Amino acid sequence: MNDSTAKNLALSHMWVAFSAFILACFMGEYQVLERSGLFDSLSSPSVYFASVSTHGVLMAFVLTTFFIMGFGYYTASHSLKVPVWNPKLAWFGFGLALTGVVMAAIPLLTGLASVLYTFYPPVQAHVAFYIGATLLVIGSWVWCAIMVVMFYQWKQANPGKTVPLAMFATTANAFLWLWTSTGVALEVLFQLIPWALGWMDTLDPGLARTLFAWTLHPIVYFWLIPAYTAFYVFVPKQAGAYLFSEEAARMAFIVLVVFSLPIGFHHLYMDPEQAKGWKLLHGLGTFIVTLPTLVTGFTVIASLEIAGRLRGGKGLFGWIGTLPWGNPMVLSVILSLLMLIFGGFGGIVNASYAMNAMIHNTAWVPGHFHLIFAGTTIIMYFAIAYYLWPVLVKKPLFSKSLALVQLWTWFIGMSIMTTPWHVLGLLGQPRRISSVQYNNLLTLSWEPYELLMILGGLVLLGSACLFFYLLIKTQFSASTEPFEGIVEYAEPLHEVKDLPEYLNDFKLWNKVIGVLMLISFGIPILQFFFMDTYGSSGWGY
Amino acid sequence: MKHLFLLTALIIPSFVSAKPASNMVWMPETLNFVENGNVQKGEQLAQSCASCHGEKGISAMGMFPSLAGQTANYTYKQLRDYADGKRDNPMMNSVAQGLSDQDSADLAAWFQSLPAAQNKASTQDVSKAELMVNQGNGKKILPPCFTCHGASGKGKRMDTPALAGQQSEYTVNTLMAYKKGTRHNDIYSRMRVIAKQLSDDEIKQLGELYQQMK
Amino acid sequence: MNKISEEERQKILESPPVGTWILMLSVAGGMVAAWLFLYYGVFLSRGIIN
Amino acid sequence: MHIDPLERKWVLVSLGMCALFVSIIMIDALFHGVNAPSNVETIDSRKIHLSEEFGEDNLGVQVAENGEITVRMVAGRYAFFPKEITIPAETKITFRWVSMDVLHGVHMPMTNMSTMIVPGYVSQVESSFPRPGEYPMLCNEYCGLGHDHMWSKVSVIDKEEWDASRAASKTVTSDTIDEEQNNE
Repeated sequence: MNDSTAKNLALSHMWVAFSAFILACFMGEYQVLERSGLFDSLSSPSVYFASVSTHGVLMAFVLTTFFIMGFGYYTASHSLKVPVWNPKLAWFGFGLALTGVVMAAIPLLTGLASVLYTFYPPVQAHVAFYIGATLLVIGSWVWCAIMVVMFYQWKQANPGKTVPLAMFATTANAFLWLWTSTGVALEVLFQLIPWALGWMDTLDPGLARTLFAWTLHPIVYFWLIPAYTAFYVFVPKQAGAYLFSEEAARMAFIVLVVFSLPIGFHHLYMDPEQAKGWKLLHGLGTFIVTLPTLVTGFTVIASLEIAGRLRGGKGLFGWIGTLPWGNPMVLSVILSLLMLIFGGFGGIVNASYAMNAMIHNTAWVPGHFHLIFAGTTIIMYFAIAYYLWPVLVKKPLFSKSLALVQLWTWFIGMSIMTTPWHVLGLLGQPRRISSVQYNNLLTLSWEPYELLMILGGLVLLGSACLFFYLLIKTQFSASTEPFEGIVEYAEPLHEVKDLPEYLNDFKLWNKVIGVLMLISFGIPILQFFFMDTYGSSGWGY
Repeated sequence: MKHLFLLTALIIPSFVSAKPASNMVWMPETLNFVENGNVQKGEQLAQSCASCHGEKGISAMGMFPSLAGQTANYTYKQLRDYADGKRDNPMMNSVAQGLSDQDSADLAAWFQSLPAAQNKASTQDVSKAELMVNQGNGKKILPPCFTCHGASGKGKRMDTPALAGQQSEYTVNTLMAYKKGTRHNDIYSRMRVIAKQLSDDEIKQLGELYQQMK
Repeated sequence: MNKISEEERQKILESPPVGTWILMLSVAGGMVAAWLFLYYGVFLSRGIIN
Repeated sequence: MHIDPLERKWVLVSLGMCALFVSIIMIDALFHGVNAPSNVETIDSRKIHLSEEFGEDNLGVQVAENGEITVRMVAGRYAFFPKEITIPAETKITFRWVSMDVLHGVHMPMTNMSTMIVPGYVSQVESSFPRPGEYPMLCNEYCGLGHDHMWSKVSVIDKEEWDASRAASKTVTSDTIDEEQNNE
């Protein structure tokens, strides 16, 4: 099969993703330096908030969306052994999303959209920013459509057969993203754009926040699912064994998709526009969505345990030492899981309703999501890139040992940076400030932690540069020997037999999601149309 | 004991006027109304302002403000506040009472359309003012001036005034009036709280700095 | 990699993942302990919230 | 379908862990009044300076006849008004917050006093402060370029000191009123 289209799509998308990433890494390091207050010459809230807005948009929207699309095209084509459906449409989606990025980048970089990636009105950005973000999302919907079509075409051509796990997960993510992005799309299309264009005088910030909260939680699972996909379909094979349970994997994906959606109000615990009953309901759902992650931890580690034992590991924990730590994919998963334990715990604390007051909008929160997103998730993006690059560019990985150094330094840097960040949060330092101005003794206790964060940021920046360098070197090195990399999927330990249809399809689950969303968001959204609410005009910043 | 005084001061119900600092409410209709002020009509009306505020809105006397380049919302609010007696100035009170809402909007639009004064830099030391404009003062809880008045002093959306090119004497007088509380049409004492923290020297330098700003 | 017989291999594939089980139990135990500490030791000791 | 018995047990352990957390949270929420601040109450943020409750002279700390303390604060770029308040430790205090412009958030470090302040809504939160001291009350949601500078001072004083000064201020207040009456 000629899969050059899928490879080109994957490579183009991933280059956009990682270019955004490296740019945003430099901004990140500038931000820790600026925020520490050590360098007077750097002090500028205007530059800082433009930078932090750009950093957030590049990392959370551009890196993720493009990586997921690129990975998805390749996975779909390779695991189903069919070419990408309608490549022209796929390239159109790519173009649309890229246009959106450029369109949003201009106001961001010129300080006309310093409203952060959460764009909370009524501070108002340049309308090009909102339109650009919308184009990016619409471009990603094209990807979703192609994934869903390929999934169902394959099922039609292979009746009764089990959809490969990699494609099952990718399609799960496509559905998840369609549901997820609806909230922010409603906000942008019916509130932000008409308001920024002046077609509408005011908007209700309470409604805007509610709609954004719809998106704000499941979006992190959209980012996370490629990492989990690698956990299940690549890691066991790379470690030298089998996937411990494919059924558990499928259930985990389904519960992730279904329960990450109706729970967004844990972002609104401290908000006045939603009542406590709804917050408690969403809080309960938030605890349910920890389950698939806990199960994933077990399944993946059990797969590793078998691999370690096959390699001669004895006793209760002897298998850990005998794992192939020199394999980038295996090293990544170990480091990823380590960060997941702490990041996941932080998430449980955030989810704990009233306890959220202890850390809400403090430095704890960016500490948490850097650990779980930039740590757990992104380290798997690295692993996937190291795994796929040789296949995509038909050249061997430039240096495996440097790749290992890169992964280790990323983990170390992330640990050095996020640990003080969490502590700062418990000490009450707010997030999203460009400098510490509070004339209070308490702030003295913050200083040493800020210094540590600079160090962590430096290590991370070095690691990111090394990653980028390795990709370039792999692709553009003058290798003459023909090279064919291969992608191998892990076999399940126990053959999958008599898989129930609900673990091989999403029709039922989409209905379940529809009902859950109606229950958890129906009245909370409708209330804004029944209450006497007062709109806000747009404000500068 | 310090606490005691502070506390006493804070929890005694205040006997000063319980009236709002300004009656201005920025409803969208008001914002649109001011935005659509008629520049030509404003120009005609402004002829009677010229003797104090200058032909092109640039005043020749330090006691009168230049109005050229002032944001329309701000001019409009001041005119309504004068009319309501929220801002005191015998002359302006009677002028403003003679202006309708429409007149005020037209005037505001006219002055906004004029280019602000471009003044030459003097040799005076403005280092303290620069610090205030760009950095503020965390110790005194003073945000940098630019965060509300703009990086080049052009004012911002809603009703923060443009300051660039303003007569230094006028800026100084205004800040002193806020400091003393004789000017009080800033809701929730926003500007009074800030002005109270400024030293006379800082105020003087700020006047100079904004006069030169372009 | 150590050479292992086919018999040993089958045994490993069929044996329950006790290492994982113990590891995950300790993670869960640690999480419960840390959560209880934060909830009662830090959060509630900082005053009421309603 | 094949699920390993240990994995089944692990699912039960996970469920148990979540159930423990959820029960503690629910019981505290429903029976002990430990809740996220959630009164859904709207207000026209553009007109608050004309409102009675948030009129300029009505802000700050107010003590009702029965001793209940309410603090009314307005958040506006870049300060919380009034800029300094004094409150007693170990006492339930009701805070009512409104924004006069954009989105803000407020918390006092190392306390549970935390809420978002969304224009168009009144945020009400009850809290108490076990430890006396000087606290910054700071904006924790990006609200504009002066956001770093948006904070006010809170003195949390010993309860005894508060009660003493309350008693003193009562006499001062009645004195002042007497004087004023004499002047008339």
